[in-house]
Amino acid sequence: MSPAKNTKTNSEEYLRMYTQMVRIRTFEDNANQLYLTAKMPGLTHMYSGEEAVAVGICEALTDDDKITSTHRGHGHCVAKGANFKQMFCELLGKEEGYCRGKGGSMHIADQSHGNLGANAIVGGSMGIATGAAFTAKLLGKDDVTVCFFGDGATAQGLMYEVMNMAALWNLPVIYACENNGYSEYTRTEEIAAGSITARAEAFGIEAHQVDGQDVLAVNTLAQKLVARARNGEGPFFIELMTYRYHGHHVGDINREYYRTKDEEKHWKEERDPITLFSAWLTKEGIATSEELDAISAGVKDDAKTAVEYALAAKYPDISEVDMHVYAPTDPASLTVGG
Amino acid sequence: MSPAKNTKTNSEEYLRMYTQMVRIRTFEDNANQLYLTAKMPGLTHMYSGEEAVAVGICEALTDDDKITSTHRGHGHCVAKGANFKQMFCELLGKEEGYCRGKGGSMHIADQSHGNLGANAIVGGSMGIATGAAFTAKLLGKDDVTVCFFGDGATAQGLMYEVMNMAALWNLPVIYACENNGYSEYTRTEEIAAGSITARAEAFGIEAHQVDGQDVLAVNTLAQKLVARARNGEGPFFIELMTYRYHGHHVGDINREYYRTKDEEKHWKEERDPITLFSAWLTKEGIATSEELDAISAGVKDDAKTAVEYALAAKYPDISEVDMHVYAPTDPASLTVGG
Amino acid sequence: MREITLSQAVNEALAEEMRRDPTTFIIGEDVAEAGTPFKVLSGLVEEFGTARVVDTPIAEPGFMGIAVGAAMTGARPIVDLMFGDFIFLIMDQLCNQAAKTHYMSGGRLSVPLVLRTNMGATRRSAAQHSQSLHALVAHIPGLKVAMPSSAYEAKGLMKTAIRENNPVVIFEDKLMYNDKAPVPEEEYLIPFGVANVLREGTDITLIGTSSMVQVCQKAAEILAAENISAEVIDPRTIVPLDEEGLLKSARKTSRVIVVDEGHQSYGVTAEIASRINEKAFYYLDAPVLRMGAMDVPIPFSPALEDITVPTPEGVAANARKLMSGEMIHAA
Amino acid sequence: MREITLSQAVNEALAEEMRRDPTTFIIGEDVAEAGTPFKVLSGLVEEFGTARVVDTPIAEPGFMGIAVGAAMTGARPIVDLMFGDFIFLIMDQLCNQAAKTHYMSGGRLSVPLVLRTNMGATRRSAAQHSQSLHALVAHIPGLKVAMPSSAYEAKGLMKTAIRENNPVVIFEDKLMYNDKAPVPEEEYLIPFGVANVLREGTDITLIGTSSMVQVCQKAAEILAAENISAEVIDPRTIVPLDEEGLLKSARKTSRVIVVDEGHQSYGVTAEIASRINEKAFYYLDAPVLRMGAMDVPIPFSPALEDITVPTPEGVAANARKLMSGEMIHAA
Ligand SMILES: Cc1ncc(C[n+]2csc(CCOP(=O)(O)OP(=O)(O)O)c2C)c(N)n1
Ligand SMILES: Cc1ncc(C[n+]2csc(CCOP(=O)(O)OP(=O)(O)O)c2C)c(N)n1
Ligand SMILES: [Mg+2]
Ligand SMILES: [Mg+2]
Repeated sequence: MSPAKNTKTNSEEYLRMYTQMVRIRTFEDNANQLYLTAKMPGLTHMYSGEEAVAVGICEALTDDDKITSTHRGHGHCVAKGANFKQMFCELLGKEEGYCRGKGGSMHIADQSHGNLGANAIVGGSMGIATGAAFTAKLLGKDDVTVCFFGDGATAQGLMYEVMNMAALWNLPVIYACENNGYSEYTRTEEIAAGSITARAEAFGIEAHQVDGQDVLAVNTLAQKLVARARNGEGPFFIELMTYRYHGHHVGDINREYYRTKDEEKHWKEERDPITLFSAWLTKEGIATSEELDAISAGVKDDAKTAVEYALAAKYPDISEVDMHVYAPTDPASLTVGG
Repeated sequence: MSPAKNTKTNSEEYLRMYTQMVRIRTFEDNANQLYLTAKMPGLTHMYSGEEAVAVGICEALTDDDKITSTHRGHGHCVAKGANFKQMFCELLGKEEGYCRGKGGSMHIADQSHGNLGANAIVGGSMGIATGAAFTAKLLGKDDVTVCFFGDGATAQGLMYEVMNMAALWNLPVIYACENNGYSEYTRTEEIAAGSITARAEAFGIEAHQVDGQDVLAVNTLAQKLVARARNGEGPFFIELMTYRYHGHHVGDINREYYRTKDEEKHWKEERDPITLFSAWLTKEGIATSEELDAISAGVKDDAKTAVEYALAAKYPDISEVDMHVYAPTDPASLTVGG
Repeated sequence: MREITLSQAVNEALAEEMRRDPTTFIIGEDVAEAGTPFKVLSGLVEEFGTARVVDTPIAEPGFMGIAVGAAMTGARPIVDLMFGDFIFLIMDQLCNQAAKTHYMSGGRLSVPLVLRTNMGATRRSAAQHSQSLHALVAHIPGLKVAMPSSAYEAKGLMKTAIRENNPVVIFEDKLMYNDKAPVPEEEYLIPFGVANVLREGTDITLIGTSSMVQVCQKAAEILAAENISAEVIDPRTIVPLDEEGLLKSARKTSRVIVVDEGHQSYGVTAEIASRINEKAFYYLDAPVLRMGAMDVPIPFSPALEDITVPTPEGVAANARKLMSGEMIHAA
Repeated sequence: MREITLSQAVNEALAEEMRRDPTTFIIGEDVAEAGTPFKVLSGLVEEFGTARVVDTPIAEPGFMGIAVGAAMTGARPIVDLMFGDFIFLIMDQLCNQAAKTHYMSGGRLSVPLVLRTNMGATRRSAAQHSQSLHALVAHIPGLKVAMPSSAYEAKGLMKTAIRENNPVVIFEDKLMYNDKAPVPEEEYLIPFGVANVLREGTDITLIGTSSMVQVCQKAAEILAAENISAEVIDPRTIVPLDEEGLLKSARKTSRVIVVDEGHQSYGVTAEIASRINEKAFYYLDAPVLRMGAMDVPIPFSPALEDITVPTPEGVAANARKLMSGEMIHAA
């Protein structure tokens, strides 16, 4: 691992990144537990193993910067600043959730931090992210949008349509492809011909490949590209090589028919982004392992409290069912001169 | 111009190519005239100027090989072997048309020669062409499919979706991009970022750029790629640099706001595929200019007869209006053991 | 009052609203210098520049998606979809994304967006350029759907659409672009969900959408000559639908024909007819009749195309049947 | 008779037809080794190999387009669309291409293709994985639409669909995959356009599609206990629709409720209700009632989701209203 900046002066940032990664892992462990104990409705897709991607990138963003997320979206949501209580409430369909329980895991959004939402249509948010960048350019704002998506989503034609326009119009958008080696139960090689980065380059978009388990490498690259995109040099494309520890979704338990236990073991033991980063932090003397443990313990407590809160929280009233189908329009604005 | 084969032994092929190019030009001149004299219903898109593309490629195909065509489809239809009478009948909405008058210019198809049809959705036939190639592979047939489309169609995401699958599955399909510099009233540079051939290459597809006004260059390349595709080495991509003489459609008369008269003049006078080829044919001694003139005259007569025939032909009976919504299914096949 | 074409009316509405709100922009194919193939947008790029009148590549799903994202982040896109038939290409962005975002986010995100597109057959444009697909979007909660029936309507409905905080789809009839109607110089807006009674009558109600309003008007004239008094109503927006307005007329006349240019089966006439049947049943002297386009892809041949859509004569003939009680024997 | 699940029934139908016709193949995401997330296709790749059970990238428009082209050139594709909600992505290939090719070519080309997909809410899958979108495709001429209501139906309709020379869309209810029903070992096919009377009755007709057939059956049981005799009918295919079969029952009972899981407005219930109103008007004692899903995007929260779809109790309550003449006052 090579640091982005002077290790001494940036220790706060590093510890924040560490904390955020631990928060994601802890959130997921709790979500998985809720599923296994049948307390969570529906299904969900775990982000564990990919923490360095979301954190490395989102730590390079401000609250005004936007992201779009995916079906595997908890990591992005946490990394972009969401709190556990509202997140767990959403996962459980409770009124205090980020979307008042109407969205659930696959549609969780957090507008206050610029998270435009998870999306249950693979590739479905590529236009949205590009459009957010379009707004910035149109209105002369300097925010940057990051579009997260998986290797599987690169098969969707929409990506090429919007990359073409982003390139033609120099939009401040960064396409972040989380290549975790699989889409559902299929290896990436079987569904992606040629080279993913070359596809972006063919549209004249500068593309990078980076180790998605190395939070510093991800963050260093992200810092640079975000600054350049803010400066009108976008769009950019990043392929982040990573791995998901769990099945495609929480119910995908017997998965040896598509990937070996050895492979999973290798990634967990040799390539875990949190373990790698904690080793670096202690080696560099930024924190002791006791200090890191204390961070983890604090996060665990937070999560426990949030889960308990969410389990006890109330469901939306049934009168909410037909609320929010349409947004209100101020009647005054619909009048002459209004 | 450089010949594909020994000029002497192939003179028949050359003259056939020449004739086919003249047939397309003549067909278009007549179609335009029908429009201008208000004898043709609706609109139509002229292929004049691009003849070497359709002919150079289709002359490398057999009747079993398939093509898919575009809104600018008369050229492909003639080049793939269609006759004038059925074509003009179709353009005029007559019962004897290739589609019984139901399709018209934008949907003309000629199944007997493997033309799966023009398409009024830009890019809409890319899946169809790839699917035709899929059938060949599935059923162990050795036919090849050529997918014609314009530079504008490269903006459609569908293209990238099917190129990916064609590459993964080695399908015998050739994507033929007719880059005539414009999509409707917009220059290609304004709507295509990066490089068109690089986009195909990024999917691992071998891509070529060729002068679309040089029928021999097109045909030589097509012969090679068709043979290789037949041999399981596909897919391939060709970008053919060409030009349309008329407006986007027959009604697009005042077009100086998007392209200059000088530019049109340059292409017509210096780069006309028929003029270039006739010069080569006479220079090589394959035909005298009188012989070529005789060919043109014959084609003109054909066209005149066909137009007259079509004008006099009858419309489909109104009882046809709800015929062909559904194809019949043999009732016997819908029974047990059927 | 001055008369302008539907095309000019739309152009004026866009120009006025773009002047009013700097976050609005137009996006689509050949919308700038070319002003679209129908020339509806001529002059707008000159006034608002290419940053706000944005030519795109031929990538409908892509620019629709961009519009959704722009709408979610503070802009007000007006998407130009060259032919209504291309709506099939953007259904995911329109129906899975734009329509649902406000609801899925519990009201925290919204998508103020207008999709301008067209409909209408008999232009010899064949099956992929002649469809009237408004029933499809009307079925999707979260979308509003407007169907202007004249230049006046087109301007007023467009202005409301642009100010709406929701995704609105406007279907203009492409055969009406050159039709003129009186349009005031002064600003006006037409509210959504308020049907317009174009002609009062007592014997039968003719409900028409878009250009079928003119068809109904002509049918009413034919019928008037036969002493049948037809009321003609234009719902203006099919979502929201002015159910009360339609019911009121149905209860008054007790006979109704619904005319729409979409395919008849599983189309707009079914919804309107069944709401009236359900809620005005005991007032009806005869079943509500429906007239949509034939359930066939639109044929190219003029000989066939013309018989696929409702005509004034056809509406009048059905009205006579309803008046004469002929349906009793049919049913 | 042996009982098997709907999932097994579909699997058997596919296996039998793939044995019968070597030009058939399955194409879609994770259809091979994974046998789809719903495991409906388990075992097929082992028998037919990866050349005929084809895993695709996540590119619905792309593989749908490939299927159309394959169908036009002598193969019989069975397209697997993982969730019915994704139909929005393939509408162009399905509705502009597959549905129209036979007609546009004057009968010279045809597209024998099956699109297998699903529908149904209350699985806590939220707005983009819970829709029942069959009304949209039913509106497009050239497509046939089947809606199996049990394992028996699923097998018989699937076999017919595969032998059809037209594009057929089959919507399976994803909540019914594990529901068992008696299914004969012997081969059988269920013809399209022939409604199935599941229960005879004299007081009221309950027309249900897909899983709403069970809802109607349960409602009929509730009503039977109250001495209301309900007839339950399953149209099986909504295109073609067995209009005569439905009218016959409506004329007999003179009261009808139509129940469907698509959104109510501009949905399937509207078409069926208005055909009955139109053609059995003088036999009806009360307006045809419609019950669809609420006109809202499907919410995730279990507290909300469950109330969006029709239930047996709701159907029974409406039936009581119709029987008691309560509608007279409402209308
Ligand atoms: C349009 C669409 N097609 C298919 C699916 C079903 N699906 C959900 S996740 C997924 C795999 C996505 O793979 P990838 O993009 O690599 O993301 P990952 O799950 O690996 O993070 C699929 C096929 C979907 N939700 N949307
Ligand atoms: C999906 C779709 N979008 C837009 C159009 C309108 N349109 C017809 S032809 C055309 C331009 C096509 O350009 P190109 O592919 O370069 O073909 P060319 O006309 O130059 O031969 C457009 C935009 C269409 N028919 N289909
Ligand atoms: Mg992946
Ligand atoms: Mg072009």
